[in-house]
Amino acid sequence: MKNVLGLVNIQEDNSLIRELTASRAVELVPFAGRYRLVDFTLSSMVNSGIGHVGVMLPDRPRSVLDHVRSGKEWDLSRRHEGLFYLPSVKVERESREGDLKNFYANADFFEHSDKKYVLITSGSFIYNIDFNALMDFHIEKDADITMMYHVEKGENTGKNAVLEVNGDGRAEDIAEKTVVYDGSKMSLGVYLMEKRVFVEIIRNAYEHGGNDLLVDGIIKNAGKYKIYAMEHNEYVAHVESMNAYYKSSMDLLRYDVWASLFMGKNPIYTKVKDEVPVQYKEESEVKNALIANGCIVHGSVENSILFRGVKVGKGVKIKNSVIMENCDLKDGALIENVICDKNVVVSKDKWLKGAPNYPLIVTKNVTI
Amino acid sequence: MKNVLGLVNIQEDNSLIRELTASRAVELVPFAGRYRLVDFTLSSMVNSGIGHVGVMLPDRPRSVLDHVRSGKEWDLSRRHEGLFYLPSVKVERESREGDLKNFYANADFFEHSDKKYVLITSGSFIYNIDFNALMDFHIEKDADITMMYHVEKGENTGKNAVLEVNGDGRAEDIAEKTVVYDGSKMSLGVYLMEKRVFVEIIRNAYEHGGNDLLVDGIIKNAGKYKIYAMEHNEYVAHVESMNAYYKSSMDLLRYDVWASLFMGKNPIYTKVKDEVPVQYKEESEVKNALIANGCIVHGSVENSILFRGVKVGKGVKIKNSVIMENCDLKDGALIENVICDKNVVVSKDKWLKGAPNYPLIVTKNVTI
Amino acid sequence: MRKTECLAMILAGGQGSRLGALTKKIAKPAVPFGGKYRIIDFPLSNCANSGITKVGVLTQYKPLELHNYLATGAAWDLDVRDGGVFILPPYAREKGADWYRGTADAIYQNLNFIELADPEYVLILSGDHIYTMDYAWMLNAHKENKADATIGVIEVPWEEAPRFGIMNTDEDGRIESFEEKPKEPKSNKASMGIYIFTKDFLKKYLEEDAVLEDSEHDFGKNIIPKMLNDGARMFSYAFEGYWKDVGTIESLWQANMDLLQEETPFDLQGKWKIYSSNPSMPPHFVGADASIKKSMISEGSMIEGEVTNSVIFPGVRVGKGAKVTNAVVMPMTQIGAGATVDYAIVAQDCIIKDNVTVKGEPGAIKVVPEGETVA
Amino acid sequence: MRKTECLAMILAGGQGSRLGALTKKIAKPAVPFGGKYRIIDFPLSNCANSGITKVGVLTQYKPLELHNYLATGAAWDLDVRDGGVFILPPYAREKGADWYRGTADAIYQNLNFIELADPEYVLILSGDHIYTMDYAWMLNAHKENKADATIGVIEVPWEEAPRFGIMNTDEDGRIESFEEKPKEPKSNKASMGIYIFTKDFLKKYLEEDAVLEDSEHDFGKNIIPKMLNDGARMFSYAFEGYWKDVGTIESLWQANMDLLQEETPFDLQGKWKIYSSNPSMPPHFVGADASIKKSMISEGSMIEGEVTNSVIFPGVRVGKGAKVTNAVVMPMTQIGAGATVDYAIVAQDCIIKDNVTVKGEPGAIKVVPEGETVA
Repeated sequence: MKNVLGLVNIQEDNSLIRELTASRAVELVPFAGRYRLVDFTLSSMVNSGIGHVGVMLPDRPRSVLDHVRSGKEWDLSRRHEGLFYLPSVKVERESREGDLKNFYANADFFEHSDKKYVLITSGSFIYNIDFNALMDFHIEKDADITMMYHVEKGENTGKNAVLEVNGDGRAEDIAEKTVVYDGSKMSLGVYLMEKRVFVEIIRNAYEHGGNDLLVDGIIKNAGKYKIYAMEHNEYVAHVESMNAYYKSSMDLLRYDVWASLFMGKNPIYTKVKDEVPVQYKEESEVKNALIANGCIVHGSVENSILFRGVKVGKGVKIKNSVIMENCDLKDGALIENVICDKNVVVSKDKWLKGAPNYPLIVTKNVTI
Repeated sequence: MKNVLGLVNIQEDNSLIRELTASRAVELVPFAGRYRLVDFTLSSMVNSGIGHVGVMLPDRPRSVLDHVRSGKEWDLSRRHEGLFYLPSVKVERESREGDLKNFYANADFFEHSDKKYVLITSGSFIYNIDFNALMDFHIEKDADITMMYHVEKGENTGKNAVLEVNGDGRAEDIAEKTVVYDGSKMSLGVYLMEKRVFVEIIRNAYEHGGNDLLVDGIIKNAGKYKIYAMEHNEYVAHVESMNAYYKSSMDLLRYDVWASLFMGKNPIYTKVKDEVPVQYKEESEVKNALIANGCIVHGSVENSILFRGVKVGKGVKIKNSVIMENCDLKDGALIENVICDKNVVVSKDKWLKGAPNYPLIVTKNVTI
Repeated sequence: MRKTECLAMILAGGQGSRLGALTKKIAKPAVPFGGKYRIIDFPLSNCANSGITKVGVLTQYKPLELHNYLATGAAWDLDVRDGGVFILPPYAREKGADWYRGTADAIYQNLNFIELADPEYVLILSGDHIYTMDYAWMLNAHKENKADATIGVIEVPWEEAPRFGIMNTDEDGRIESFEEKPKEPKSNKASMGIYIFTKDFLKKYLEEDAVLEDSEHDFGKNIIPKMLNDGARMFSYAFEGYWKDVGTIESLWQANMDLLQEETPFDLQGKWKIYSSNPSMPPHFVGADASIKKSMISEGSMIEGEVTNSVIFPGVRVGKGAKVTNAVVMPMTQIGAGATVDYAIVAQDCIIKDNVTVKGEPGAIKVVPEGETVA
Repeated sequence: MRKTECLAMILAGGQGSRLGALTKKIAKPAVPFGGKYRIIDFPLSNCANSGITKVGVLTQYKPLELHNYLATGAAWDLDVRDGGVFILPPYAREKGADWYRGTADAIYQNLNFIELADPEYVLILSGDHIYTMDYAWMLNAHKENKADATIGVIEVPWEEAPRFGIMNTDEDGRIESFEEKPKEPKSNKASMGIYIFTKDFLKKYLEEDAVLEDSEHDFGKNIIPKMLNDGARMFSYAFEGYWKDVGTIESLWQANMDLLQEETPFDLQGKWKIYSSNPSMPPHFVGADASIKKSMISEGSMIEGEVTNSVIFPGVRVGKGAKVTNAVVMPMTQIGAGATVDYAIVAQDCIIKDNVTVKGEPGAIKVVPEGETVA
């Protein structure tokens, strides 16, 4: 994959999980006890051998810059190639929304790259993919554009592209839907194509008034280009709503999901914090949980995910909850069906309870 | 200097050398054959032992991100500390100009830093300073704020702060002037203070309607804080106008200036390009010049600076000029009193001539 | 070029024979400790946190595996210009290769490395100790005392003093005499095996000692007594806090158990972080029937059985119904369903089959060596 | 963990005695070349540009200086996860230390390093050659041919063929026989000392050869003939382009001079960059009375005299009225006012005093060794 330029699309479209995205792009939402959503696609690219990766900077870039920094943790702090940022460019008298204007503003940069291919991915999908298979498929099919999809089980709400794919793998229809039904082929937001095709598409689409790579660049051009799509049949999640976030988190408490995402040959990298192993104390009780390093557990934890550095006081009971970094749950607190963002303090003996499947969300830095 | 947080101020105030700053912040203007202005203060910080350095991102951050990248060349691509970017923050309904709003928006970040001191410098000064001496001076004087100055020789135009300093080193007056006269003490845009003082100043100044760190934070507080200033008596330049840029460039053709800036114990770091040594051909003639690696010289060069990768064709004559990266001067071209920005092509036998001390400026990517 | 003020040299020991089965495949400094660390993470992190960025690691055995672990030194943030971690095995020279004949000889054989770095001071550390310490303070004391040598000391219980090298000092901390394992100690200040020497002073003594035929070329036995004899300015530097030799199976096990106390021996959560090469593993998985009490468990593990009073490293699997007590289980080891592990250290990549029992007892810790399958 | 497909091992040679005075203080691969490079920059850059990120460098002498130069491998962008540059001196093992007895023995002694990296293929390179080559193409050919071994060959003038190891091949490039320095060569395809072996195949032959008492443990003399004898699938891979052995003073000088031709021997300005550890120096300074013709001059130099047909490294000073012709002047050397240097190689950190003459002649290049002062 030496001849591929990777591009991670950061859209900052935070409409559906607003509570977690007040201070960060959706792609930077914490997930799975120690990661951010964007870690999954970045790690997949790096593990596939892509060594030149551009990360789009949203208008409020701080969450991206703070997490990805020099790219060192993904082995992308290099003298040649490695990580680069695509700044969001303020075009004067520009009122368009969408990702297309950012790609367009950086078109000259892509054009000057010496890579033959570009792989564009979305920063908000959770998967662990080796893109080498995608490249083989792309070349075998002699495709102009190759996408990836996952056959959804159950119903899924949120804005997603859904594909119709024929027996040969050719995409016969691509449409944006707000509900994905059981058995639908959901796009993973992955596009592989020659750089020349990519630049042609973004130039054309933007100069004819387009806003969005998917809608104006791909869907509207479905007749013009040979678009193929390849299935990925391992675990995938797309966090497009608070419900989806909670459901995907709970998915991780199934051993097979945890093992397939994290324990295969390709690790997921993230910012390293050098936390100590979890310290379980005398009275701790833990069942069906994911617990990240740096936690100290005196109380009981069930069906829950604890991020790095969470303190669980004596007599605390946590159930069906997601507790993010550095939360401090004081002695006797009761937490059920709750998502706590970072640095939340729950005082002694306080109760917090959401409804099953409708978790209560506590925003960052709050003391209760 | 382990307990110092470095902050490099990038103001993007391009009013006076507009021709070179159409596509970049003034701090990113190329200088001295292979550097950008910001390299000088960044290298000085690193050489002084400061390992945690914030670089302010202007509204158009691409020139900064492209050059500084991960900070690896300054040894600032670290797992802990190292380089970080201070994004320009778009505050809603904010119409103020100046650097203060950016410092203010990042005040919480400074507050959480575990460093005792901050050293704020400007990215547009040219110098090679060991800031350890400044710290010793600051502690010895028990100052609240310590600045640095240089005693100017000759007259210098452009916006500069000028200090009055008493025998003990105390700054008795600070004022912003548009002309600096012979013998004046010109501020180097360097401020050392405790972080606590810095946060107090930016909070106070911004919340009372201020725009500018120097004017609203320092000058207006001159009565409130003990401000001292230390002299730096080696070479300094401040590029506040096209004239100053040209004059400072020509200064480098004096051996003592070249040697004091570059050949002391502390090098100036910059983005490495792995160019080959300069190739001088059969008929080359070179006198009083600075020539960067990657150049190929067939013709004659006098009193001039060639940046990396410049091609000088047969019979070309270059005099009193600054030729930036990858310019291609075809056979027979005549260039005198000219500043060529990057990637300029001068066709065969063309003549380009400016007036002495009023150089002709050729903008980026132009073919003549 | 910034000058290296203080160069650290870590004596990473011989074959570590007292750790027996644990050092069959890896050098002693690479032995896992504390749920995610290796022993050498402690002196290396202390160096990094103290601002010492150039470190030589002197080892006789298995330098390649250690090299692979230390890599560029990036995990400890030591991959800086003019810094770095250098593995220094006894390699062939013009006159042929010599084994390190003693601690002093190991440094002597690397004088050319020291000369290349050209520091003013040399900090000599041992690779067998678990502790957190800011060497910058000790270096300041060395400079303020205008000392030739400064030796880190810790007060030990009087009854244990006969097991240590004991420093007798005046009230300013200047060392008046030194006794190796005295029967009747005059002081309880034990040498920690941490030395700062002014470089030229050290070099002179090492060169003199190297040609002595009856010397054991050891700092404690030969170099320090000779220096004292010559009236050199030698000071003690008192350290207070947790400091533990992990050179034996029992002490390694005990030091792991110390971490499980209600009050951990040093502030694990504090600013003084212990860095380690990170395995990029997810939070550990706790199954529905698991029970975990008074234990430390690291990333990437999967616990379905009972874990009590134990230290579990990354990637370990504890099967259903397994009972792990008073144990140290090193990376990637699998403990089968229904197995019992008690008072034991199970090294890396082992497989304890279902329903098997591995049982030691206090004072006789059972060891399962790296890569073994116990059926 | 990504697997290392192809591991490179650079034979960085013995004491480099044919380079005499230039290798007194540094290992041969660290000898400066071409105005800013070291010899080893060429194979290392070729590896980096070919996508080979794990490289072992086998050297007998001065490994520390080489270690300092290579540092973390960042200059060649080789400081990647699962990659890196490893210096492999012959260090002490359980059975004591052995010198590398030959090229094959050097690889044999590092089989444990190879096993740790666990590549499918091993690329063996020599540290004495200047050339640019994409090893990825050669590896592809190796795989397509399902070869056991692939050997890089270059066509040399027929009259020079008797000085080389000559490969006789069939029309598919399969090697039928090999003759070391044949008096009457049947082909002009000379071995470049570049081998790709399938790892397990190589290991078997190295282990067999290691125990033979009458073997010189040399690839050209022992290993390759034995493999051919056994009917292994061995192919040649033809290289076209500039390739120069710089193992002698004369050839090192000549290779530097080759760079000054109107058409440089390889595209110095092209995409295939030669990386090098960068000295962070400014553009060179040319004085008012200087004259420079047909020369290469690097950063940080200060030229006030005349330089013609010469290669000048970083930080060199050429005083007023000095005449430097047909010379190679290595880093940080000072040539005094009025001095004359002709047909010479002046090594690093030398001082040629004012008005002194250093003069060799074609075929008898004068060498000034590192650090000398010529008064």
